[in-house]
Amino acid sequence: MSNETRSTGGLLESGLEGLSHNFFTGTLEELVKWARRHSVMPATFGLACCAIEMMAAGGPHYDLARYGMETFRASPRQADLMIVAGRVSQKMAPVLRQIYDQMMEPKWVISMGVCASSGGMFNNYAIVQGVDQIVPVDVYAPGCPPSPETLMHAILTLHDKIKNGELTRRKGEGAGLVVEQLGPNGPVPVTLGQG
Amino acid sequence: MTATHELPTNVNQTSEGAQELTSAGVVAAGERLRELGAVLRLSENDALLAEREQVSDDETMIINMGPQHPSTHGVLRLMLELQGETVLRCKPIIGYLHTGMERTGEELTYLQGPTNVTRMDYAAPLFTELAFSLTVEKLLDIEVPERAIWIRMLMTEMNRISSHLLFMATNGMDLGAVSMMLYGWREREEALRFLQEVTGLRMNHNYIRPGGVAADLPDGWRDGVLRLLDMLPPRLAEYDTLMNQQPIWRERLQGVGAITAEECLALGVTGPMLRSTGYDWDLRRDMPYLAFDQIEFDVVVGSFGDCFDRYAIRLAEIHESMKIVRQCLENMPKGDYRIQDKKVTPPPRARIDESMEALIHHFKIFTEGFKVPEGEAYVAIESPRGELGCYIVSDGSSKPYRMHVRAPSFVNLQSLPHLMHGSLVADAVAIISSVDPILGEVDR
Amino acid sequence: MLSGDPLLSGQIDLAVVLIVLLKVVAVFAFLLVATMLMIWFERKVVSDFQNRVGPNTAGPFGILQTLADGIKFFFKEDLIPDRAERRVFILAPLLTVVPAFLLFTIVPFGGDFSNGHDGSVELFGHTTYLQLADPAIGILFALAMSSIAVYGVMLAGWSSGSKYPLLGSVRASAQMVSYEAALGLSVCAVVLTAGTLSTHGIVVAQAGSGWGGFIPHWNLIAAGFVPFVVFLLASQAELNRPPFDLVEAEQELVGSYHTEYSSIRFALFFVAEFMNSVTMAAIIVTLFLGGPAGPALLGPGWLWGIIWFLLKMTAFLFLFVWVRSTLPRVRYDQLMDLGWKVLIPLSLGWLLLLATFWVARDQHWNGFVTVALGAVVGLTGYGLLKGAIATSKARRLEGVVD
Amino acid sequence: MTDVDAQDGEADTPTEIAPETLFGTLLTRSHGQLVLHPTREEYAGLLATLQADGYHSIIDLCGVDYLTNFSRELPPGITPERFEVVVNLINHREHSRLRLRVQIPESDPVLPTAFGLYAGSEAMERETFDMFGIAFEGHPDLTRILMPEDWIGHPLRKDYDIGRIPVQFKGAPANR
Repeated sequence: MSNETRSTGGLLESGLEGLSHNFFTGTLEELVKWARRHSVMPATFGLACCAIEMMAAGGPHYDLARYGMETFRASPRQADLMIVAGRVSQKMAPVLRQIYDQMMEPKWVISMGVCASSGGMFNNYAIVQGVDQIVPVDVYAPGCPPSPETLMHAILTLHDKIKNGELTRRKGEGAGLVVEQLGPNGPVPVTLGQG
Repeated sequence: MTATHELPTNVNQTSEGAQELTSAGVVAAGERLRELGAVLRLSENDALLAEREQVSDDETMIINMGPQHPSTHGVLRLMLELQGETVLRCKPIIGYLHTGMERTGEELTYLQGPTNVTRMDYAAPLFTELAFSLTVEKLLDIEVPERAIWIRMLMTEMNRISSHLLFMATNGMDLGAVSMMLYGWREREEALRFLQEVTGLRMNHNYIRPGGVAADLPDGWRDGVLRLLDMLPPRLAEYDTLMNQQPIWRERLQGVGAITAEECLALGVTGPMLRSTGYDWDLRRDMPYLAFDQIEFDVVVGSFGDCFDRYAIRLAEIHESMKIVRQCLENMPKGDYRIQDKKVTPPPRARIDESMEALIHHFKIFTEGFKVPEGEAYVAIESPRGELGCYIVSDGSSKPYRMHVRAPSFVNLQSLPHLMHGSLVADAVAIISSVDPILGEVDR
Repeated sequence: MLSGDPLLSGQIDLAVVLIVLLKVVAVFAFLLVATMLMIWFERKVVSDFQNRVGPNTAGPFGILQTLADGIKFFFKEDLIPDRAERRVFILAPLLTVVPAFLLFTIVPFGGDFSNGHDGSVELFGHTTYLQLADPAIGILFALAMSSIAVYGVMLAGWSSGSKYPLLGSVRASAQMVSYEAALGLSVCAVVLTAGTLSTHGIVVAQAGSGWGGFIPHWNLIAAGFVPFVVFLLASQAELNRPPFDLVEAEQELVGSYHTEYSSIRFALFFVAEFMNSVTMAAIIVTLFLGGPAGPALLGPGWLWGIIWFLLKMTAFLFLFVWVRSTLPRVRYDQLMDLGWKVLIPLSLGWLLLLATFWVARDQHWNGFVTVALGAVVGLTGYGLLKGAIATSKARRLEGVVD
Repeated sequence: MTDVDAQDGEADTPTEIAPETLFGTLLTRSHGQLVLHPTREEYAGLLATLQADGYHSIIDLCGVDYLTNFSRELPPGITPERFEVVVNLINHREHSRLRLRVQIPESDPVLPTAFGLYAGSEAMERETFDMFGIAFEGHPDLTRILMPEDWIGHPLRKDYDIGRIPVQFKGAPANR
């Protein structure tokens, strides 16, 4: 473990820094990352065309189960990964955010398809121009819709991210995105990932 | 939706406001009658019955299903009023996938149009492209070449097969037969392979365009079709063994969510749902488009209008589509795959290298698009879900003045309150599944 | 031979304590590993049924998949919803997982039962059975524990303060209570045949071969096929396994009773569910297939006991997975109908029939008359039941029309 | 169709060719499709007549906003208004379709509902209300259907901005 070179955020900084050099904690960190990598349970969050391809990726030809991902959790409380598969409408956006908030840390988001990533070809009143305005996105999968192979590549990229990232990445720092949410007294800026 | 979402205290957070299903005691008698009768007129006798059925609020519970729920096929949201496990009332709430496609369609040229509409019914994208193209061709008053017609038929029927296979998969999943889901995906993948060979894309093909199709069938396409035609019958027989011959499956579907032909007509319900009631109506045969009048096939009808009939009809329609595909294979004429009308069709690639005019022409068609004479037209086709219509108003420019798609799922969804009245929660899932709504098409 | 279990011998020395501790640790470890492997096995076999590969990246053949899931859940954020009834919410998963462990204590998982042996083994100079405890009420204890597990599910749903879990817990209580009866009645048939409540006694009663020497003396045959089938079906319902997994029915109730549970608390439910599958398979084997009884071939007899036990158990676990991957879920009312109108009358009738035959044999009644009378009574009962169901159905329909 | 060509309306203007009518309503043909042009007052009555005549099913109901196209072709006697409601009906027995185009003035965008006769028009009318702000008198539940409940404006109106956001390339390196 070469933990000296990187800053360990959150948990390890709160009085446990010295331990990060320790063989035991270093190995434990590796173990936890290994476990998280191999047990990413996605939330069933299908929206549009991409959802079909997402489900197809779970089918016999592609089989997400190989990564231990066939366990799509219907309850966001038990899910680790939200695959935003499809276009997010203005009406759906608050619901999406709510489901993201209901997920437990650590959680990741894959923005699947161009509509989720940037609004795609639907640059109009109805579609949120990029889901990263609502939730912090870890991996963007391009395509309209991305083929299952693309989704699998995105998932492998996410695995890499989990492997090389911080153990307690989001504590306090968040994605640093500021969005305006409509409160009862007009727009309220909210920094995502805090609190 | 799970967790915190369904409690009335949180209603305002989702900004649903008046779309909320209010408890039975508050609802005015008239509205209650409408809901109970699923927007059908009730007889005096029925009205009295409904009056007597009034239950106190203490016994019922309003529960929210969706928009994020494993079996609402995407983002359909249902408010259910339950008494125990029995559904008393149901209100579908849609719009969670509203994409503004009809508005976007007004901003795109006629040539770009199919790219837009293909994303509506993402299980059967070629059908929306076909409806759009046929409408534009009607406005232009042009006839596409024979070969284009037959290619369109071949491709849409292949798409119908893949769409129905998708239904088999999701229907199985909703009833807890997880293996069926995986088998459905397996076969669908084979159908998609052919579509990909021809169009280059697995979904959202943008293949059928005004004036013909985007490209000719590739070499060896016959092998692709034959492979699928050989592969499917034994697999469908497997479905038959796995599902139809199994008591639990029949028990779960037979007699559930029954609807009559009169109710279907009143609600505007079309497609397999209408046919499941025994009403013999299929646009391919009764108001033929393309070359369906030259083709032999049977219109499959049910007799009880229940979930099982809707399932069985779709299974049988796969066989019928295979019949049609086989005939397309035999009768495929030679010739152009798109109309050789300078106004509508870009010049072939080879000519662009040789001629400056061709290059300019090509450029003009793809930037400005072609102009369509003023007028309006409505063309309907039979999609896997019912009558899929496209209504276009042209003001003489190169973009539609108004483009409206009559989506079968949108209309079919209206039958949900009626189908669900008095059923159980588990039936509710089976009923949603058997209506086979594609939310992209519902919300557009 | 009461001293079979060291604890009952009266003289407790260090060796006795050590033996008991050893057995506790062994059973605990076995159960954990078996559950872990069961989850992996299920995912792999279901994948095979569905033409997929299944988990294969975590460890060789994905065998560490469950471990990864467990560790991940352990290190995940935990949450108790605001609306939840805090104490009950925390208690509920424990209430499910502890009985799941306790259930296995009465299962004899090894020992030499061949050639008239009674399955005892010598350890440190003491005679003991390869089973953690052998209380005289053995099988009653199992029924009691599986009933307690219902409370875990019920309370979990109720305490979550949300509607889907509530629906799930209502389903759970109704379903489990009704199938408990069928389960108990079919166990009664076994107890009647074996003449004892002790699980060890039940295994001993089934040991050896009867009927000409090559057909085993299993309760599957001795108590008749009917209790076995009833028990198998009822145990599936009791376990919430497909096609009777209405309690969690993901497509209908999202996650049902564990919808609001996250991290390790959810993992406990998950583990308990599969542990119960393993245990239930073990109990079926004990009750109907002679447990560890089987011919000893080469080597020590007690080892063969374990091998036979594992083989029989795996066969049942495979059956469970097979059923899961083939059948769709039944509906709530169909499940209740099956429980109350088919399984309970059937097992009750069979129990009475069986009892009659035992009495008849002891009293040397005329066999033909007994059979004829039994058939008449059985058919009458069947007819009455049919009539009652038809009448109630007619009444219900009338009520609707009224 | 039995009486497509029947001249129900009396020839009021002998100098001109009498406009073709059907069920007492002006009839035109668009690319071979039959289009009726009832006024708002005629609309409800015409629907009843049509339903009695075998047009049992409503296929489609949608709105059109002709804000920038008042010069469109309409039969004489029909004044073009800003909105049109287009209704498609089908007669299964005779395998025929009919289209109704009703002119709706901008000042008073109201039309009687078809719900009483065609229950299937419920969602379609709600959609038209949502997208164009055309109210349907007597509709049981005239609320927004596709847009969020608190949305302002009717998106398919021509004077409603499409809401396009200029594409930004956030964070793209620009060190040239």
